[in-house]
Amino acid sequence: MINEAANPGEKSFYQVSTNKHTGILSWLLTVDHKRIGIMYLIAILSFFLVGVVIGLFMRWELMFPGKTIMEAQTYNTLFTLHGVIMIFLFIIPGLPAIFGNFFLPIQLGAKDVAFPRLNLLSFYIYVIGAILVLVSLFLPGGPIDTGWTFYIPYSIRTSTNVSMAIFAAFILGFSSILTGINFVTTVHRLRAPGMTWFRMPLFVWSTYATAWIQIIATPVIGITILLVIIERAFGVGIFDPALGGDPILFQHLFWIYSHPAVYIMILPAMGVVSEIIPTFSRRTIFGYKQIAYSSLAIAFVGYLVWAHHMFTSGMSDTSRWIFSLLTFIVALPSGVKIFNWVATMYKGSIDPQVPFLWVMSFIFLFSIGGLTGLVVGALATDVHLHDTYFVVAHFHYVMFGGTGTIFFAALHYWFPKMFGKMYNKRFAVISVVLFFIGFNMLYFPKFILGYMGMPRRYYDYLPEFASLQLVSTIGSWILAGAIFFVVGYLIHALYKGKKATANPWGGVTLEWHIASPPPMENFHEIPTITHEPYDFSQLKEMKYGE
Amino acid sequence: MEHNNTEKHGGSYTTLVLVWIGLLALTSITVTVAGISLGQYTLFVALLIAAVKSGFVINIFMHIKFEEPIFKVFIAVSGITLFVIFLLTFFDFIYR
Amino acid sequence: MGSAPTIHVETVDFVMLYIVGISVILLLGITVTMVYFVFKYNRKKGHKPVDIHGNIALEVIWIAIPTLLVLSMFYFGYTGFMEMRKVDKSAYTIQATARMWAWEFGYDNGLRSDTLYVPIDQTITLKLVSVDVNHSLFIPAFRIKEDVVMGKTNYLSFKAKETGAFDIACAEYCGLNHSMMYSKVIVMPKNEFDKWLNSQIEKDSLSTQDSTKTKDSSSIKNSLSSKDSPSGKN
Amino acid sequence: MASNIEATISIEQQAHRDDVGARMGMWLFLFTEILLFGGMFLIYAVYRYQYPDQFHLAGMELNTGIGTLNTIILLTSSLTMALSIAAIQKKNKALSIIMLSSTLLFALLFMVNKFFEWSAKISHGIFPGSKELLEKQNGEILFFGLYYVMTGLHAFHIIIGIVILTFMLVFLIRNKITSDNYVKLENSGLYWHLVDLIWIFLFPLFYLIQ
Ligand code: HEA
Ligand code: HEA
Ligand code: CUA
Ligand SMILES: [Cu+2]
Repeated sequence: MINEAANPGEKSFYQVSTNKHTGILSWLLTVDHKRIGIMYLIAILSFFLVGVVIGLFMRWELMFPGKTIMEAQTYNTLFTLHGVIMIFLFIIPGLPAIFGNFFLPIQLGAKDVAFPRLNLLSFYIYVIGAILVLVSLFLPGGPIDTGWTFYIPYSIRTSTNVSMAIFAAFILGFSSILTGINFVTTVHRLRAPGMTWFRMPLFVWSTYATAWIQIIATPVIGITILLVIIERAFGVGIFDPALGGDPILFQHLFWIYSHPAVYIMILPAMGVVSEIIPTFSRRTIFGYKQIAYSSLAIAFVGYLVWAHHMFTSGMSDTSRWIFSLLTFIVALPSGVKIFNWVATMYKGSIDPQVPFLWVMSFIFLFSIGGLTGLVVGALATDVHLHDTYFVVAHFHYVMFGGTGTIFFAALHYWFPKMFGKMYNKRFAVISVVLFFIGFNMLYFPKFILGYMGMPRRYYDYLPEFASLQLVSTIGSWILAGAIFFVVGYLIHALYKGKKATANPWGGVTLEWHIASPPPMENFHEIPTITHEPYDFSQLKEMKYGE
Repeated sequence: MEHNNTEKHGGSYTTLVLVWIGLLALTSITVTVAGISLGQYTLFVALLIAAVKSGFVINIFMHIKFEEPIFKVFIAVSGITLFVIFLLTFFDFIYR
Repeated sequence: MGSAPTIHVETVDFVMLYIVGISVILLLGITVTMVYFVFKYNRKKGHKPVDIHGNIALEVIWIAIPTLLVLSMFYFGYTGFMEMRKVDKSAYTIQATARMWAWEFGYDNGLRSDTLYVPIDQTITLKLVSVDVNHSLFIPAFRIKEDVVMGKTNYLSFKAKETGAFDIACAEYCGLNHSMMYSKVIVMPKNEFDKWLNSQIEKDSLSTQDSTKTKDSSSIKNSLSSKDSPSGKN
Repeated sequence: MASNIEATISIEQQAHRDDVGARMGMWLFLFTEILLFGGMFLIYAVYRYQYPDQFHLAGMELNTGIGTLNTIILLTSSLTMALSIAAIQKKNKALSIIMLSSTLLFALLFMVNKFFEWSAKISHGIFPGSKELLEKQNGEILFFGLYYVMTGLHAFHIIIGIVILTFMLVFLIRNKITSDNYVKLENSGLYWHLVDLIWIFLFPLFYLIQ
């Protein structure tokens, strides 16, 4: 098949501008999906940095009972911002916007996404939304203090800058929608000849499923946010109980988006896992179709369970048990994936390189997160655990231990391809281990705290929780150290790293057939696909290794 | 990848005008029916007529009838999603 | 948390143990298998990889067995929950009013208190109302919780089996002093409760007397009175 | 810096044209609109279920005549829109321009009507936060809240539609839209029909509760 031997003198996309500009403008006005991906990477990483620093301050405050470094109001705004930044600015756009943009067209054998200019627009909308979040911090009234769920009626009573901050979330929604539209159309229209649906890499499948959630679910939060803003500005009665509105209806609408959104977060990550495991096991994925279909299944059944966030809200007992039942059913496709991944390692030829180590820690951490999801999915237990630290632990395990871990796995897997440089592998292994230890120290105690009855969003807590909170805070430092380390050696590798070859790991999906970093047009001519995505017999004809 | 970009699809002038007449007729029906009291069924009838009207608009004015089948799948998917959302929300309000 | 002040404690802890138990087994199974494969099929050992595209029987099994497992989890969660929600006709009703950031409990003889006094071995139904934003009445020791929503009356019922004082926390974020919206539920023998109920009619709340009775962890509760400053000492 | 940049390729020039893809993108966008309004219809449904009588009462205060008139106007504008596309397909540019202009005209007419309808309501003291409205029962407050928000958002879409269609008219006149490249016009048409579609549901739900 293609195997275009990367010709040495070829210009990479870094060296070729897509427009008449050079220098910084050739980036800011680019319509090239790879450059846009890199710009997203920079922007999203910066906001992630803000989010984690806030997280560290929160942990610092919670280190001891009573006031440690800040007032209650400050703490309340910090956890709100932490949630808003992590959810809307980091984890929802994270994988699709960075790695989806960069690799989805390449893996399909296309030269770009379907609507390149829309893609750039979506980037700028993201930036505008992010700036609005930051601006809202400094306006009179003070930063938003509602929690990232901005439940009614608190969010219409508080005098802080709610409208501005949630308007930012509204804007960010547009960015998400446009990316989704782009990806769905790309997958339908721009597959290379021979790239049938079942020859698509699984990362494409999961990004495709994600894109559908982005399109269908995001508008619901859009309208909800808009209504809250209108309600605050004009006193229109929509949700306000003082005017007859129903605060629980607000919660329904909020979670109709926000539950599917958790699958926006995890699905692309699952796609990356399905790429990394075959590559380092050097054998085809086990149960390709089952994994592909389960991505679609997760995307669609994700709409059936939102009210499991509302088991104690006072909705009808009937819908409580219906939603609990559905929640359990919906957990099954995720389980299927885990089993398939482990089975893929069976009789492989496993080379546990850095990306693979990240994936192993993902499987462990995400399983903990997912399985504790079952604990809170059961009615009797959720009544006790709802809105306690148990839930906080659950979602950090799935979001950070799941998607966050895979964010780093993807970065390490595709770093040589994206930047043409290789990082220091010994450092990388150390950082995985540190990450793993710090992570569990930071979040595992929260399960116990939650079970003991420590509610979330608490600025202060009873003395009996003190020792576990302290452990947790210390864990946050180890974790922070690990991440710092990663960022440090990656930046070092950008400047001083060894040159990477076209295919350092021996992967066979299309991106490994082209040079590192890829040329401007990805492919000189559109390839014709003749193999299944993880057919390692191709390796014989390919050059690989470092 | 060959797409016939200039393929003609869509109805003739007469079809379009006929559909329009149909839509106006349905509008007058729904207004008249609203005048008569049908009790519980008023809402149902009104929505039924609205659904028929939108069927016309989607199929003829919006050319879905002539579009590739995948478009119909898309519409079905988003329609079903919306329906499911309504249904599940009402499990709360009906059984309160 | 050894003791079981209400029957829900046993139910909830059982469901918890059941789900966590299965989870731990699955988690260990997955992790051990994964790590074992990494050693067994390590590239250094020079195995030739075998492409296995799938195995229908296996794939069916690992859908079917988890399905059964989760259905059983659902079932226990469901029955445990329904037991909490049974409304008992003979229940003694107390109105719990939440406001930013305090609780008030109203008894049917007009008595109001910021601490919840209840008789032992008597089903209590709390009628939950809020005068401002959402709150949530959470008694960790009883394993129960229900949101308090403005414009809607929710309920929560329980039957205490042990005397003593237990924390009431607010579990739904409600603003500045959300973390200090603590109170106590005090379970007392029936006759004592009756005495309390009747003797307290003239004076309304007398929380000073209560705080001597409560066990530890009262530091936060006391600091409730001074609005902004949390427990300064620790 | 610039020395190593020799080739500048314009992706846009290179990219092949894909009208089906463009329409697919448009349809995906329309789904987001449907879900957006779907959210509001859900709120409407819930409150109507909770306050059936008060919704009734409040609905009586709306003017069925204006509502019907606006329905007719919008349906007709949809027809002219579809005709405009059919005309350009049949290489009849003049007719296409005429039809598109009439669509714009109807759109403006709709807005004028809306303006009178709203000002009548406002002069009766019924608007969000007004004293008269707050004195009414909860269900009525909610009804009028939804009425303003939903028809307001719909009107906002009409305004956007007017802007888009104006651009299309200019494109059409300047031959940027031609009989073998009219997907822009088609997509604007899709948007316009969607606005009509939403009105088809708004109309019975607000103006026909009697
Ligand atoms: C990436 C994000 C993500 C993901 C993937 C999930 C996945 C799941 N979540 Fe989670 N969840 C959140 C993010 C996420 N969640 C967030 C952010 C919140 C809190 C929001 C807030 O209030 O602020 C939350 C809260 C939350 C609640 C509400 C708790 C409460 O507030 O009271 C519930 C309740 O049911 C729940 C359940 C689940 C379930 C059942 C899954 C399932 O999809 C998990 C499926 C995975 C597995 C089951 C593990 C792997 C499988 C195996 C090891 C095989 C064996 C499996 C079986 C036996 C089934 N989640
Ligand atoms: C992906 C999502 C995500 C991530 C990654 C994190 C990361 C962290 N979270 Fe997260 N958290 C949320 C999502 C997330 N959180 C959400 C949604 C909530 C709910 C909010 C609400 O209630 O409304 C929440 C709530 C929440 C609470 C509960 C607050 C409360 O209820 O009172 C706590 C408490 O400890 C906490 C702690 C932390 C810490 C210490 C980190 C730390 O980030 C982890 C340690 C630090 C690092 C990993 C990085 C250090 C690295 C650097 C300094 C350099 C990096 C530089 C570059 C990348 C360029 N978070
Ligand atoms: Cu009251 Cu939190
Ligand atoms: Cu959820």
